[in-house]
Order: sequence, then structure tokens, then C-alpha cells
Amino acid sequence: MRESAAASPLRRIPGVAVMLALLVGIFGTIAPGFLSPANISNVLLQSTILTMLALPMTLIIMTEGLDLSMGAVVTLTSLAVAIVSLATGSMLLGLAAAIVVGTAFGALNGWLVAIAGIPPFVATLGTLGMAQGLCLIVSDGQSVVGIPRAVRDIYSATLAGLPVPVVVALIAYAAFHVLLYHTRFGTYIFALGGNREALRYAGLSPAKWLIGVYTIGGLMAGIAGLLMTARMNAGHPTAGLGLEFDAIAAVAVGGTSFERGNGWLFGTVLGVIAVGVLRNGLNLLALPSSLQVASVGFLVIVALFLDGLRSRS
Amino acid sequence: MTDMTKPVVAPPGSLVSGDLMQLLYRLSAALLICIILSLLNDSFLSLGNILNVLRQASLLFFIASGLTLVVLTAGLDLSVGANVALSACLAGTVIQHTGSPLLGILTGLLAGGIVGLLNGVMVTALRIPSFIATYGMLWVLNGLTYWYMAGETIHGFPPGFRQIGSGYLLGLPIPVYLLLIFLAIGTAFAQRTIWGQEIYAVGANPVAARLSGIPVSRRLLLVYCVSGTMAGLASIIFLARLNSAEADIGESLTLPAIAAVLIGGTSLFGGVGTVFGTFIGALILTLVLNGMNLLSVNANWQPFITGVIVIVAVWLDMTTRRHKL
Amino acid sequence: MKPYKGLICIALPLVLSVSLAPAARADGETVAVFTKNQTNPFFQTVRVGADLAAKNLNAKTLHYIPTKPDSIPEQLSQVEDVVVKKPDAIVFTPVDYKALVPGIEKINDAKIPAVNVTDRSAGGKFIAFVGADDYNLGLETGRYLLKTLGGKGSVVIIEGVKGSLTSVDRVRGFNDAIKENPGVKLLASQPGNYQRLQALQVMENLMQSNSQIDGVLAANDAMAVGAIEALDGANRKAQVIGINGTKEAVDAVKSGKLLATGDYNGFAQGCLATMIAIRTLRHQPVVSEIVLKPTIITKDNYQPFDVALEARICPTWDEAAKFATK
Amino acid sequence: MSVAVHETHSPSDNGQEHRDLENQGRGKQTDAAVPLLELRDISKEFPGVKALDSVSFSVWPGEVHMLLGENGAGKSSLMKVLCGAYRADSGEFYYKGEKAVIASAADAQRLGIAVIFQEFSLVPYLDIAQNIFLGREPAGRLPGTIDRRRILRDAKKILDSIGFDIDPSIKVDRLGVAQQQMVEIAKAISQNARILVMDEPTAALSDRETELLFALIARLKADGVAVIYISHRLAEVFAIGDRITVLRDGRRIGEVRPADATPDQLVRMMVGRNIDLSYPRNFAKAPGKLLLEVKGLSAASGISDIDVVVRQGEIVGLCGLIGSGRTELARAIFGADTITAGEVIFDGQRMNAGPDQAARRGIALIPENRKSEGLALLRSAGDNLVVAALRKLFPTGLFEPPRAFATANDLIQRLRIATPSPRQPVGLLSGGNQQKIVIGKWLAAGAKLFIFDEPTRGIDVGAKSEIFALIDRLVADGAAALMISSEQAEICHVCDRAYVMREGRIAGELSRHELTEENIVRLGMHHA
Repeated sequence: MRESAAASPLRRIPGVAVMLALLVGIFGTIAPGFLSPANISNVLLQSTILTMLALPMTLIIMTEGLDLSMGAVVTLTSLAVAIVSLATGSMLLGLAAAIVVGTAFGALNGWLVAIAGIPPFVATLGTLGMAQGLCLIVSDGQSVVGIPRAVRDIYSATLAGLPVPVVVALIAYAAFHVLLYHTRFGTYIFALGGNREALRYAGLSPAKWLIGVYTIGGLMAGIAGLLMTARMNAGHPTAGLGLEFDAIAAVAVGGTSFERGNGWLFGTVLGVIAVGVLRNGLNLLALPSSLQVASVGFLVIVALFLDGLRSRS
Repeated sequence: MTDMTKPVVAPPGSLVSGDLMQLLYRLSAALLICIILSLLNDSFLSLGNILNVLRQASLLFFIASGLTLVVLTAGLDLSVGANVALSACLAGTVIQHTGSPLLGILTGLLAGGIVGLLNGVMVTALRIPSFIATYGMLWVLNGLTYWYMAGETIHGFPPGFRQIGSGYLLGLPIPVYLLLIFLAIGTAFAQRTIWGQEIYAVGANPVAARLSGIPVSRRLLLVYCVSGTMAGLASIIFLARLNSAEADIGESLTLPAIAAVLIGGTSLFGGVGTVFGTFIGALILTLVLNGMNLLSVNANWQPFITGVIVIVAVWLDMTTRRHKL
Repeated sequence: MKPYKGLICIALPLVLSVSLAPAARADGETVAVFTKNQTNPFFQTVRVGADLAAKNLNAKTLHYIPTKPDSIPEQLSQVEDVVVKKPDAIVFTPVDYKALVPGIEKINDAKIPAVNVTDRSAGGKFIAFVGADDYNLGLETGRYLLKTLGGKGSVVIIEGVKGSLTSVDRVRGFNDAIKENPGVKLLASQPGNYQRLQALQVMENLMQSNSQIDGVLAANDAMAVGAIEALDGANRKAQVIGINGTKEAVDAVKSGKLLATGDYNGFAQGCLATMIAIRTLRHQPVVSEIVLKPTIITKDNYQPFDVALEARICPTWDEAAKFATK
Repeated sequence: MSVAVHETHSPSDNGQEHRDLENQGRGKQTDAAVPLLELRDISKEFPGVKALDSVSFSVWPGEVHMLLGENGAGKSSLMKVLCGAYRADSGEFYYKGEKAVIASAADAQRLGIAVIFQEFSLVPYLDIAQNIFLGREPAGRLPGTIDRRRILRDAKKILDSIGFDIDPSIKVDRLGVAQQQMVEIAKAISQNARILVMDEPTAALSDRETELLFALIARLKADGVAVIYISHRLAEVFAIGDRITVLRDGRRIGEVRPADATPDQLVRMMVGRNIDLSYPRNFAKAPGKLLLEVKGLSAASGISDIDVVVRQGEIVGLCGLIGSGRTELARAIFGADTITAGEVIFDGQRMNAGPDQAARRGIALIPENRKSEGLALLRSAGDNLVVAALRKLFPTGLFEPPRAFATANDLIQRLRIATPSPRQPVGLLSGGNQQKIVIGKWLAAGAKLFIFDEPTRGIDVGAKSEIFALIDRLVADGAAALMISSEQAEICHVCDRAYVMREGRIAGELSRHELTEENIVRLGMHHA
């Protein structure tokens, strides 16, 4: 892997941005109603949950890590929101429960990776199973319904003309931007992936900060869980399974490299939107679903290939 | 090397017996599970059930064994499951149209191999990280399979062919023979051929391997091809086993296969691991599911328990393998 | 199912007349058809039925299927996208009968007439529901098996996906059928998640712990066939029944491997739901609920079902009206 | 005073001993009666090895204390103990005469100890400022945030103070090795380090950069900073050292002042036996037939229009400043980089199919960065020794462990590689032994042309002359060598001819009798 200098975000901007522009251009011309405000807000709305996961996933991947458990954990936190808010009638308690569950799993991931020294892929593959199992156990495979209106309104309500979930996602992005580029924590995240020894020599404990990164992942999974439940107005034991791969794909498409802590937060957002636009556009064109399935794969491969070209030149 | 996640290990290269202990650990773990299960349920130790476990483990092993080589080169193949599905569907069609199992088998192996080759090309020529490349491939394959099958099922194959999956020979299921054969071949390939050695070298340090005159790209291609072809083989066993092909058979196979490889002690950082370990990994996973069925444990617990096992197994690895530096 | 008993011959001209009659009216409506996944053969039968019905009425269908099988978020997104596209009508199978309610409400808000097919949604407004009675299917096929066993012996149930409407009702039907026969002993009831391989391995394991199994009640055909493979593999015999009446199952019945399969008749469901949708658009009278009576496909009556999907023929509206339960 | 005296001394006497030794030597800077930092009877043991055996050692303000010793002598262990990476098993630390504890990096920092490792402790995708202040970022208004303006300002100040003129907001992954080292030093200074430990700082530097570094060290001395300087280059030891401590096998052999010691003396102390510094080399044999012919070679890596020939029995030098294209040429010949023009003819055949072809035909590349490019550190010595010879040893393609084991063992004996067994992971061996393994790998493969890239970098004198003796034997047996080295002395000693590169081109060729350091420098220099 001798793509050091070229891996810098700036040169990567095209990779995903070009792609997104291309998709928007194509669908804008051939897909009826693609550029209608209603549809645009659809795409954004549909991208929010994935964004909430892809942001922390970017940080985790920057530490040369991975979190395969995210999808399952979101599902679990979504169930937590449903069950608790159903029992207590309070949306906030539901959210609190979700955040507690999510953070706990995040911390567990962090502990397994940083302290027990288990490779992230393995550790989170394990916790993926655990979370999935818990989903089935707490729900016994049933959807949880009859949730208080307050929860659902979160998804349908608007704030300053923007749907609340979009606002939440925007806030999340702003928060992550500040976190990564303007705080010590962010600096140490670069170091965790780029040169862990540097942290040790600086008298800092890499383990501590690594746990922090994974915990943030869990926290975001908790918040995303609320959105998920709000969207379905129900908790369902399989609702979020597989989202982790979508998130990882978005991060990769967004131009964050899996080596030496070279991450690009905004690219991730573009990546998420690109995937969303693709699916939405194909739906509007009502192309055969099998084609839609394949096209997602092509998007991922082509985007990575473009970045590959760029990083070699 | 002081990086906690990358322990200094004495790897299983021909000259190191370091991993022998690891295999013993695993064998004893498997045995322990057996003992516990046989205490909890008397029908467990019946010959029938043991063969049953072996036969179920064989399906997992065929996929996982090819995957092991990929992981040995510090790569990953997320497309194996989807590959199995596509290969099975193609092979199934051929058998039904030509009535010739042989042609069908060739089709399955070929299809799997080609998919593997494409993965290899993406990883070597296009320099896409294997994790992402094979993930994209997974979607492409699913798309193809869905389109090709259009929600139909291919079923009903010649009895002769189905023997491969369900037949017995001298009281042993035929898949078990295949399992033993490919276990032997896989181990021999990894430990007793220079290709195997070169694969270990590539996994341990691709740059050094290249500057030692090892054709890294070609070895990687080889590895992904083998992985794909083994998926093709697995698809054949599936066909013969289920006597039918559906678009969704592959879905539930990928993660267990990866889990088997990891439980088997193959390191994701490459250069460390054995095919035999993967076999034991597959065995352990199957034993647990079998036991849960016998004890009619609520199926909801299965993913949870599998997850715990993966973590524990690998954690034991790291603790037993890490040099105190 | 009843209309097929010898009806095909006379059905043909009727269908033609049906298809010609509205041709005079404004036509070419688009119907968006939502199904759960691209992998399960059953939904293919629904889609084919819908396509055929639409063709007969000079309308066209657009299919929306989650790329990840049974993915709730994806179907929700597809609903949102389709609402933008504003098709004339929607035929809807919810991936999850509870979690999709918000999606259906979006459809209602957009004032797009929708027909609920196969899985009865827990909420939202529909013109009509078209489906089969899972409970009675389970009950009838169960009864048929137990009758064949002579009301005694030991049986196992292989359930579908835990918590899914179909599985719950079908298994309830099985159990009630068993209760009616005190001589029958239920050995185990384990989930095979509607998956062939899982059913096969569950069966293999059950055979280890139970030396004698006389009957297997599987909640769908794929699992029934999987169970049969397992039995073959162990050279053991048992009577097996499944549900759905897929092509594969019919062949298995023909060859005597499968005792019987309850006809879920996705094809008719697809036809009728689409017809109702289009008739509504054309202000023709419709019914608000059609629940197909359970039909058991056995060695004696499989012939009419032993035809390629595309070759099947939608029931005419007059026949359809007969099934109306509301 | 004579070295012999020291060797008989017990550590405690030594403490006494070099104190007064200092009082003569030190003079100017500070009048402290006690050393800035003193280590007494420090011991550190690893399973099987006694890395440090009651080592005593002290450093005074404003002096450069050279640390000499073969690899495995305990230098790096001592350093790790100093910076708190290792915890000593026994022994005591005294800071300005007070008893102190160094149990962690934090402790070391508190005492003002800063280490500059060969593998830099920099983060590639952070900018220079963030790297300098890693872990000590100035707090911004909001909790946890960083005061961007201030961190840049402070960084600029530090960089100026060491005369390094660069924009602190540049990302480190854009910097060259030398620049990165400057950042490392700036980092140390910013921690107002009073004790600066440098491990082979000039290993990767060109002559000009080295001069800059020495100037900087002089400035630090003037500020009363104590520098502990580890080096294998005797020339440097005499150039900048105030005191020299020699370690061997984890024990402190003795301490001398440059004025009182001769190179031979130091070498004898280091290796415990006499070594002829003018590496043995018999030029008797006339060069044999043409082996390598490079015609008008250009490569994407930035070399152009290169003509080079190497004959059997020759050692051909390849000199030039760092970045003049030497390594790139080596890689191009080996087929590791893509060629854009010209051709490489080896043994009469045109080479065009990458490293595996080159290796098969008999070209060997011993890369400069052996850890990352020469070896699989996790694999065993044996595995590494046979990896290049697999095809040759097992033409059938079937791998026979016993045979591989035998081959490995034989090489280990022949090259006197210090390893408990072929099963030992290479990562646990010393630099010299690792280098021997890289060479041994190619001996097993039966290479005919050996391309050495800085073969003696980071290798102690003992191993050095062993390796040169080895090279001499190779060419005597009809092989040939192309040797890249920044140490002109070496080139002049051992090479039959030498090419000098400049800016990616061959600046000239020097025959045996023209081969002098002056000529090399003259050719290699950029003409203004």
C-alpha cells in the first residue's frame, strides 16, 4: 500500500462528488418528478438514519477499525424506544433507554477492541450476533406497536420548514465536524489511525480514546434508533439489520481510506446521499428491482475504482 | 508491533510448530462442547447425530475453507454467500436442461471460479480494498440471481446427482467423505506446496513478498479464484442436498463462514492460520446449533450465543498467542 | 380452489368479454404492486397474477420490491418514492403488517386508492383486502394429514418466521387440528424461518432426538420439501404437508413425496386485488374483502394446478364476487 | 586515560570517576555539581535475554553524550527505559541529584526527557502544529476544543527557534524524512526538553541536512540542553561528541572523551575484538563477463536516461545525495517500478516482467528499509530465509519442511546469524541479524547480481565488516554487486567503480583510481 500522499482528502473530492453530480444530472433529466421538492425532501429524509450511522462509522474506520454491530444495535435501540415509550408513555424516557443501550454496546465494542485487543472486525461481528439475539429475545420476533404519538411526530414534524430528522442529521454533522477537526479528541482520532505510538509517547492512553470512538458510535446508534422507531411507528426485530454495511459502503464511497487514519467527514455525507439518490431515482424510473440490487454494487465498485485511479496518479 | 491489535506471533509457516498448540486448544474446546452436550442430551452421542453434525458442518466448511486462504492474505470475501446462490441456480438450470449432472457440476465450479476471478481482478488490478470490492460484488451477484430466477425455484434433480448431498457410502454420508478429502487437499495446498508458502508470505508482508520475487498479484488472483471455486463446489452440495435452487440460499451463509474462519484461528491481519483450524471452527459452530436444536433451546438465542463464541474464541487466541514483549 | 374445478374451459370466453368490455372506457391506468421480496416463489405468483389481470384490463403494473428481502426501511422508502410518482392505484403487501402502517397512511394522504393483498395490514385505509385464511389453511391441511395418519401417531411442526402473521395463524391452525385428535402426539414445534436449508437441518436434528416421526406439518412448501429431503437422507418415511401450493409442491404431490399442500393461491390473490384496484378507478362495483377458501391440493385434484404460472387464467369478476366475504 | 582502566572499574567508581572527568571537560555552560540525569545500576531482563545489566550512565547539561554499541548491546533498551516505555527491573534514577522515578512516558516528560526515534512518532494526516503539540493542545473557549490560532502561532515560534522555516499548517504526510525529523525535534523542544535522546538521527539525512542537524545540536548545547546521541558512524562520534559511553551485551564497557580515544580503540570496546576498519577487499581478479546492462533507462519514479553496466566479480558503487534517484534506479532494475523508456538486459536476456522474473533470473534486491520491505517480521527466520528460494529448492512445487529447515539452518551457520532457532520470529532479532537474513534469502535463491540499498544503514561496525567480507566473497565467486551507500568512505573502500547520480540522472562514472570522496561529492553536488 504505497498510496500515502495521494490519499489526502482534497484530491478525493471528485471521486464521490462527481458521481453524485452525475446521478443527479441523469435522474434529473430522465426521472419524472425527481427534482420536485417533495422528492428531494424524500431523499434527504431517507438518508438521515444512514447518515447518523455513517458519521461515527467514519471515525471508527479512521482508527483502522470497523463496527459491524451498528445495524443490529440500531435495531435493538429502536426496540428499546418502542418498548419503553410504550410502557411509560414518555418519548424522552424511550430515547434515554435507547441511548443507554446503544452507548453500552458501543462501550462494549470499545472495550473488546481497545482493552481485550480483539480485532475490530471480530469483536463487532460478535456483538452483532449478541445484539441481534437480544432483539429477538426482547421482542420474541414480534413488532412492538401502539407507541405514543409523540415518538412518531418526530419523523413527520418539521422545524423551520425542514423535517425534524433532517435537522437532527444536520446538527449531528455539525457536531461531528467540530469534534473531528476542532477538538483534542478529533486530533487523537487521526493519531489512533495514523500513528498510535505517537499517542503513547505523548503520554496519552490510546485505549481510552479508542473506547471513546466506539462509544460515540453506540450513542449515535441510540439516537438513530429513535428515528427508526418514529419512522415505522413501531419497533421491529429485523428493521435495521444490514445497515452497518450500507454505512461502511457510504464511508468508503465517500473517500475515507481504511489506512493510516485518513478520513473525510463530508465525503461520507455525500456518499450516503449518493446511495440514497441512486435508490430513489431507480424507484422513480420503476426499473426492475433486480437491476436496482446490482446497481448499488456497481456504485460502490466504481466509486472506489475512481478513488483508486486518483490515488495512483 | 507494540500495537495491541497486532500481536507478535509464531505463525504456522512450515518451520513453526507454534500453531499446533492453537489447534489443540480448539480440538479440546470442540470436545468439551461434545461432552457437555452428551451429558445434557443422551441422543447427542448417537452415531447418527455425529454424522449429522459432520454433514451439516461440511456445507459450512466448503465455503469457509476457500475463504481461509483469502483471509490468510489479509483479505476478505463477503461475496461467497451470493456466489453460492448464483452458482447453484446456474448449475441447477444446466442439470435440468441437459440432464447431465457432470455438466452441472462443471457449470457450478466455473461460475464460482469466474466470480472469484473478478473479485481478484478488482483487488489486484483495480486496487479496491477486498472488503469493499467483494461487498459490491455481493450486490451485483444478488441482482443477477434475482433477475435470473425471477422468483422461481428450480427443483427435482436426478437421484444419482442427489446422492452427492444425501447419499451414504459404507455408512458415512458422502458429504463427509468430500469434507475429509477437501480438508486434506486444503491442508496439503497451504502447508506442502510452494504456492501455499507464498500465500502465507504475501499475507505476512505483501511488499516484502513482492521484493522477494513472489508474483503477489497472481497469488492473490489464485486465492480469490480458489475461494470462488469452493463456493461453486458448495453450491453443488447445496443443490444435491436440497434438491432445489432458490435465489436466497446464499444470504444466510456468509457471516457464519467468516465466523468459522475466525473461530478457526486465522488472523485477519494475514499470514496466520490453517485450513484445519477452519474445519474445527465450522465444527464448533455446527455443534452449538445442533445442541440447541436437540435441547430445543429457543431459536432466538442462536445469534447471541454464536456471537459470544466468536469473541471468546478469538480472545483466547490473542491471549495464548501474544508474545510478552 | 373451486373455480378451477373444470371451470377453465368456460372461464376463457368470460375473461375475454371482461377484458374487452372496459376497453371502451378510459384505460391504461398504472397500478403499483408492492411485494415483500424477490426470492420467495409465492410473491412471484402474486406478481404474475397482478400482471395478467392488468393486461386483461388494458392497465399496466409497476413492481416495487425491496432489494434486501423483507426490508422494512426499504419498503417505506419505496412507498415514499412512489407517492411522488403518483400511480393511479396501489396493490400492497406489507413487509411487516404493523411496521408499514405509516407508509400506508402516506398513501392514504396522497389519496391513492390501495388494495391490501396477502398480509392483512394492522392499520391504514384500504379499498379492500384480498387474501387467504391462514388459520383455516393450517387447520384444513393439518386435518387432512391427521386423517391420513388415522388420527394417531407422533408429529412435528416446522414454523415459519417467528412473529410473522402467516406463520402465527398457520401454526395455530396446525395446533387446533392436533387438539382435535387426542391420539396424536406433538413431539416438537421448531422454527425453520420459511427457509429450506434451515427446515432440513432442523428436521435432521429432530430425527436424532425422535426415533419415530409419522407426520410433519410445515408452514410453507419450501420447508416441507426441505423436511422431505431430510427424511430421504435418513431413509425414513413420514407424511409431510406444506402450505402455499407452489409449482414445486404440486410436483411433489404429483410424485407422491408430499402428501398435500394448502393452496394459498397467490396467483388469484394477485389477479383479484389488481382487478379490484382497477375497477375502483373505473367506478365499477367492487367488494371490500375477499378471503379465498382453503383448498387442499392432493394426489386426486392436483391436475388444474399443474400448469405453468403464465398459462393460468384469472378468475372473472363474477367468480371473484362469489368469494366475497364482505 | 586508557580504556583498560575503565573496564576494571565497578559502576559506582565510574559514577565517581566521570564526575571529575566532567569537571575538567564541561567548563562553560553550567556550574551544576551533579549531572542533570544519572542512572545507577539499571537492569532490565526479557525472557532469555539480559537487555541491560546494571548499567550506570549520566548526562550533564550542555553536553552531547554519544552512546556507542553494536546492535543488541542495549542502546535501544536503555533509551526505552529513559523515555518510560520500559520499566527497569532494578536500579535508580537521579534527576539533578534527587532520586526520581521513570515508570511511564508521563514521568519521562516531567523530567524533560524527549526521545527522537528512528521510526518517527508523527501522525501523517495531522498538520505540523498539531503534531508538535500532540497531547498538549492549547485549550480553546469551549471545553475540549483547540485554540487553532494559538497552536499555529506557538508552533511557528518553536520552528523558528530551531531555524526550520515552514508553514505549521502543512500536513506531515507531505514532508520528507529530513523535514519530519526537524518536526520531531521541534516537538521535543516544545516540551522544553532538557534531555534530548536521538537514535541514529542522520541515518536518513543527506550531507547538507546532516550539517543543519549538527548546527541545531550545537545551538541546543549552548542552551544547556543535554543530548544523548546514538550513532554507528564513528566520524560523527568524533565530530560532535563530548563524551562517549560504550555498551556491549547490555553492560557498560567504558566511557571516554573523543580526545582520548582512537576509532580502533572504540571499535575494540564495542565488539571486544579487533576489526580492520578498511574492509578487506581483493581487487586482484579482473572483472568477468558482462552481467547487467542498463540502456537509456527511464522510469515513472523520476529517473531518466540511465546507462549502467555491471560485470561479474565487480562491486559497483552507486552514490549521490538522498533523493538523487539511487533507490529508484535499483527498483527499476529489479522491475519493481514501471519502466517508461530504455531497457534492462541481464545475462543476455531483456528484463520486462517485474520482480518475480528478476528474482528468477538471479537479481537480488536488498532494500534500504528492511523491516517494511525486506522481511515478514511475524514469520520465522527460517521462513524468511527460504521465501525467495522456494522455486529453486522445490522445483516440483511440493514444499518439504525438513529440507527448508536444513537450508535455513545452513544459512544461519554460514552467516553467523544470532538466533536461538530458525523458528524465532524475525521481528525479535537485531538489525544486523535481520540484514543478514535478507541477504541470506538471496544466497539461498542463488542470485548472481546483488543490489544493496544502504546495506549498512543502522548496522554496527562488527556486522558491517562481516557484511562487506560476505559481499567480497560473493563477487570472488563470480557474482556481482551494485551498492548504494551514503557513506562515501565505504564506497571508496570496497568498490571497483562507482556511478554518481544527480537529479535522477547519472552524473558520472568513477574508475577505481578516480574513486575518492572528493570526486564523489564534486559529481554529486548541484552546480549553482
